[in-house]
Amino acid sequence: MSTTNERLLPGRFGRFGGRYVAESLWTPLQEIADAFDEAVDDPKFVTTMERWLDHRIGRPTPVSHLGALSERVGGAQIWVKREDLCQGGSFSINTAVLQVLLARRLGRRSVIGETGTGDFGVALGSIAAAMGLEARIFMGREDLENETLNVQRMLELGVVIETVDTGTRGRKRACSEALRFWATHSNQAHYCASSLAMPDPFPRILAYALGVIGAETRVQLKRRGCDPEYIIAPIGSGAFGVGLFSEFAKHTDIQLVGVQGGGDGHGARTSASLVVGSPGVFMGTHSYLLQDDNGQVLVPHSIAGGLCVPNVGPQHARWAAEGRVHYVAVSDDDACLAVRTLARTEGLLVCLESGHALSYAIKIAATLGSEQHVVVGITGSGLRDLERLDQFAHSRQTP
Amino acid sequence: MSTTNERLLPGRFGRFGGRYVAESLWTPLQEIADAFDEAVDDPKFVTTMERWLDHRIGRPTPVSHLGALSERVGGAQIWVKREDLCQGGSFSINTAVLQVLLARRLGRRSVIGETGTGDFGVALGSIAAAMGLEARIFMGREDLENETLNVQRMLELGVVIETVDTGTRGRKRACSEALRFWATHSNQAHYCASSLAMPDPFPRILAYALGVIGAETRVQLKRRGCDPEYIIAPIGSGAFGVGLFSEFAKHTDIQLVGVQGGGDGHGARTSASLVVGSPGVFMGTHSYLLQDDNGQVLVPHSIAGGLCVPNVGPQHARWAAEGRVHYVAVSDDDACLAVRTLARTEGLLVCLESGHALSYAIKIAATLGSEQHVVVGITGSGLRDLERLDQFAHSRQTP
Amino acid sequence: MSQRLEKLESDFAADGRPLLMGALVAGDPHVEATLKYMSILAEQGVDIIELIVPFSDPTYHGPVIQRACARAIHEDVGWSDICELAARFRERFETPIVASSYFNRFLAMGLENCARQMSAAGVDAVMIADLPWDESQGVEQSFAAHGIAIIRSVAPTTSTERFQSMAEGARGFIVWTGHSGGEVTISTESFKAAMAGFHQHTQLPIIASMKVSTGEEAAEVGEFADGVLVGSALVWLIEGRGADLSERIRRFVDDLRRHLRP
Amino acid sequence: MSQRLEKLESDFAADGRPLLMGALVAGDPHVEATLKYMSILAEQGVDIIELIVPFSDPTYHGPVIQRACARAIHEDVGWSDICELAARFRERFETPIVASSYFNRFLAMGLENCARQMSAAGVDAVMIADLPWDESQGVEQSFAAHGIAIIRSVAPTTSTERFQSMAEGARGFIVWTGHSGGEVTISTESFKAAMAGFHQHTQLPIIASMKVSTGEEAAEVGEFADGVLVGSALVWLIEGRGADLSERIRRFVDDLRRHLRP
Ligand SMILES: Cc1ncc(COP(=O)(O)O)c(C=O)c1O
Ligand SMILES: Cc1ncc(COP(=O)(O)O)c(C=O)c1O
Repeated sequence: MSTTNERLLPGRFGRFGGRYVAESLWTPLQEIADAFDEAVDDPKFVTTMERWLDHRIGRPTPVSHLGALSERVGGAQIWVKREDLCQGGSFSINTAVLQVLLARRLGRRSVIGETGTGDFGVALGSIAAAMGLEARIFMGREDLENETLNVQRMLELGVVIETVDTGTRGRKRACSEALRFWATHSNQAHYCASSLAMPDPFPRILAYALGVIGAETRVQLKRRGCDPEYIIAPIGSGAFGVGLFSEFAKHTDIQLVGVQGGGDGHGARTSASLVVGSPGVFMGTHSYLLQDDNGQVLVPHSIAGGLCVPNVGPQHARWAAEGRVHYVAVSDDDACLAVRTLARTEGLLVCLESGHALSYAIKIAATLGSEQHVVVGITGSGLRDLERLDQFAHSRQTP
Repeated sequence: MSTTNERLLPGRFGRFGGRYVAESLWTPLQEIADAFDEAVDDPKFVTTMERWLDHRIGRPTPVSHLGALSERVGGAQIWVKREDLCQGGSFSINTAVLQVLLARRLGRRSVIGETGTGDFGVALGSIAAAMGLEARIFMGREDLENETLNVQRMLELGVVIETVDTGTRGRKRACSEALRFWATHSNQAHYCASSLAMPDPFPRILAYALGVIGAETRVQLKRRGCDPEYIIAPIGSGAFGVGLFSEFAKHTDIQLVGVQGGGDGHGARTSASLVVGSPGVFMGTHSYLLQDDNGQVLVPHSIAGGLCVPNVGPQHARWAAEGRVHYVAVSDDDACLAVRTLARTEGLLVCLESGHALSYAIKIAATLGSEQHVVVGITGSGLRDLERLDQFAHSRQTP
Repeated sequence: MSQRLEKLESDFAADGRPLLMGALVAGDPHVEATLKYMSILAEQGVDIIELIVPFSDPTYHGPVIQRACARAIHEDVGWSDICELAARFRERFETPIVASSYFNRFLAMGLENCARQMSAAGVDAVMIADLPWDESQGVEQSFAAHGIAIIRSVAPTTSTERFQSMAEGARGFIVWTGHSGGEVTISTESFKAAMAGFHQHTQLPIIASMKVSTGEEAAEVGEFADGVLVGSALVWLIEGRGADLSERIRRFVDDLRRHLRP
Repeated sequence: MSQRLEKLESDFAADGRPLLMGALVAGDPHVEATLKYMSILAEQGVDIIELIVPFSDPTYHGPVIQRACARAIHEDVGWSDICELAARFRERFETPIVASSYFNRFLAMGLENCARQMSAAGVDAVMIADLPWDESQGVEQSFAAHGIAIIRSVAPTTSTERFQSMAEGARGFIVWTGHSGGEVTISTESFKAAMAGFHQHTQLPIIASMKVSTGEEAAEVGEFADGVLVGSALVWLIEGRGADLSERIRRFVDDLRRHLRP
């Protein structure tokens, strides 16, 4: 990549990011970028957004100290930031609020999005309904069949679901289809991103929308006298991770850890783009990517739908390159075990995505002292993972 | 009932309430009553409870203004108090926190409870797990088969489920069985009530645990400049209703409305004990009851499992007798329609229990002006009702 | 208090002979049958007959009596049937009758009305499964006015202090409930100890409900208690039916009675 | 810029004859076949051949080309195959070749490396579906150093102002993409107006990709645009196969060509 681009173009994070899209999308994206820049400079817009967050979706979410788990692990104190308590049970509604408000500001009648786990589909569907916009959600057929609960919810919310045929889980194809649709409908419809691994301005927009997670966490931890050693987040496309990490990035005494889907744990069937991938351009952004030597994108694997993406948002690529955040992979089995351990020890049922981060946190906590603190970001509730967990249970033993 | 009793005995609400139990339960109940009285006088206990509420289950829950629905209805402003945002998706976890803390205070190793919809089972299971106690939940076979989602959650939380054979939905038999079990295990196990229609001290305990809902609501409405005309709650056993209403009971300019399950809408198959029932003693308390002329208790009917109870807590009996609260019945169909209308208009998926209150609120709001305010208590999320709603959808049209 | 109950009290005070109390569910399988079984009990020397008035939700009874109640409810047994049953029994027998049920059934009839009609029908006492003595003062007055006693219950969870206050106003006899429909959880040792403690505070016989189902068990319980209440075992015989049922009930009660003789 | 592309530019400047551009997916169904189809296109007077280098996720292409890419990927077509294909084509034909793909495929080879090898193989230009001109300056330099042009695209969403800046440094020709893989949503009126606007800012031919699949459609588009790009329709013929495929391609292209003659 040339050094000129890095300095002159928008949406850069070090040498990563950018807006690698077909010409047809450039102008619509620029419109969103301009609307976003204006909106966040408009105190009325920001106040409206905050009202939706506080009065509708339930912000602030708490930070919980997991006393029983910490004791069981016998090391550091483990804390969790609870995005599972947002309306709809996942952090993604935070991004839906900002983006649907932008759609309204732009005078659009509908919003378009893509969903893998269905969480973002539910989130976008509910906010769109509340603001009187139609929601059209693209979802892969396999995901559609796997996520019956969220699909039922979307239908009940009046979402128009567009089924995308694809042989695997994950949102790669659904995302392409949503973009293709948008390219020809950009003057009536507003594209809302759920993935951070998207062209500018989406990485900026999602980081802004989710920054509240880290901001709240920092204040809450401080008030509770918790001075964290580690802050750990699950990383699919990394939107949640950016939301949690940004606030702490400048505090270099805190070790930030991003946990990706390690799939079968042997490195071949994985989603860990920052661990086994390499830089490339995909889905409109220059970032880390699972690819072969020919630049073909590989199919990601993870039991957690939200982690099942081949690439990652550009902010993480920069943090990885700078060494600011440590990225690791955790296997499907370890993630399931962690979710189950948490359920039995703390009565909390979290999603498998969060189980990845938790599994790593448990391992790290065991090596630390009881005066030290490890904070884990919980992205969502585990309701939609009950079947998967049950299947896991039948093949392994209980903690 | 003699006037002596009314004045001397504990747990009276006017002429209602009491502790009508077998001798074997009197002393265990007195132990709980004493422990409760001591506990709520102990600032350390209360602080611990508040910490669990705030830092674990997500209190305070927001009050949301439903702008789009209000506009659609074309009358008063409609507001909702959002207990669906509590951990586990229902208000009942508030009662689980207090009761499991009491169990711990009493040195018990396990908690026993009964659940109809599964919500309380999930709530009790999660708090018990977090506090290191075993949870044993009694549930009717029919409910067990109807509430697959919550049953899966309980199993994942390590709850011991005791299946109770009964021909109908609702918690009447499960409650008997739980009490029978407790009667012979009261020194190891602590009984936790989910129903308000129980012997003293449970009506007091639940009212205390849930009073936070009304207290928050009053402050939140005041801050938002909302001076409510109506406050409306769904009433099964009425625990939630007591939690919401108590704070407002002395403000006689506010009309309080309790909405019961009207079943098929023709008065025969119903759960509306305060509308078509009469005073009697059942499940340890003197209150309103669905019964025949011989004093046999009738089987309640409602599409909403949480409303499917034949009797109601004694506080409501008093309010009904005094005329302080207006009790009405809403049919299954109207409740479903209200849930669906809310989903499509506001993107909120609430439980069918809340749909009952909402249906009435919509009717009332339409008769009021846009400067007036109607507040509805939402008891829980609609996730577990998706199937039922879908069946309803197939037999009726969409709003 | 009825003369029949007074006699029971004074006979016991005089000879301390262990008492046999038998329970039947009224209307299981139908009212005529119940009358016949009551007669057999009386003929075999049962000292007290408990007539369980079926309630829709017999929370504190075990599965056998729950099923019997369900069968009897199906027969739609009302208060008039019960009173008629008692009255017809009284035509031939003096054995005290205790009508037992859940509070709501008495309330539904009206306490005053209930007491009057029962008294007229020859019922001597009532037991109300879900009316602990603390809640019963007012109710007792209503019944006492018509000469009907309310039998008090004690349980493994009852402390001696509590027993003391409770025993003060007790009439006729006291029932010890060792199970409340669940399993008997109390050990012989603590049962013995509890009985000894209670006996310091009352002259009335304490009849133990301990899921007795054989003569041997009756003898065992009779060693510490002043009498034995046999309920589920009798009702279970009736549930089983068969051609020679009357004869089997007769033999069963006879066996119990003989094991109880001191 | 290659001499072949220079000649195309100057010929167009001289006579304004509408151009015909045909697209094929390299390796669909295999490399030999692609070479044969390229030859047919060249023989039938196609002015520019677009060689689509298969990518795993052809986001901006329609279903027909997506399927063709999937087939070709299955054949594991690498850069060396593409270069060999171009080189062998060059043994017989002078028709300009545009290698088209998604940016990641070029990056994977290394831009410098890629430009050198393509140039050696006789490729004249590249089109990169997901590299808008704003992001392409650096890349253009790398390719220009080896005489390879980067073809710029315009779309219905491109404003005249934006077109003006974009057209400034454009080389060879410009491609108008009316659909981006979806349906063509622009009306004839606005297409005409856009073309007229754009023509004020460039001398280069603007070749329109408008899902043309018949001679009539080609003629229609050719009225306002300076050329027609036929992609899906050609690839679809190949997907259908059949014994006389070469002949059918020949007839189809001939028909397009004849409709386009002024
Ligand atoms: C519950 C949950 N957790 C985690 C993720 C991954 O989030 P991100 O892509 O922001 O890293 C998702 C994405 O859908 C999700 O739904
Ligand atoms: C979601 C929900 N709403 C309402 C109710 C009824 O609550 P209450 O019995 O407190 O009136 C229940 C009871 O289980 C419930 O689960």
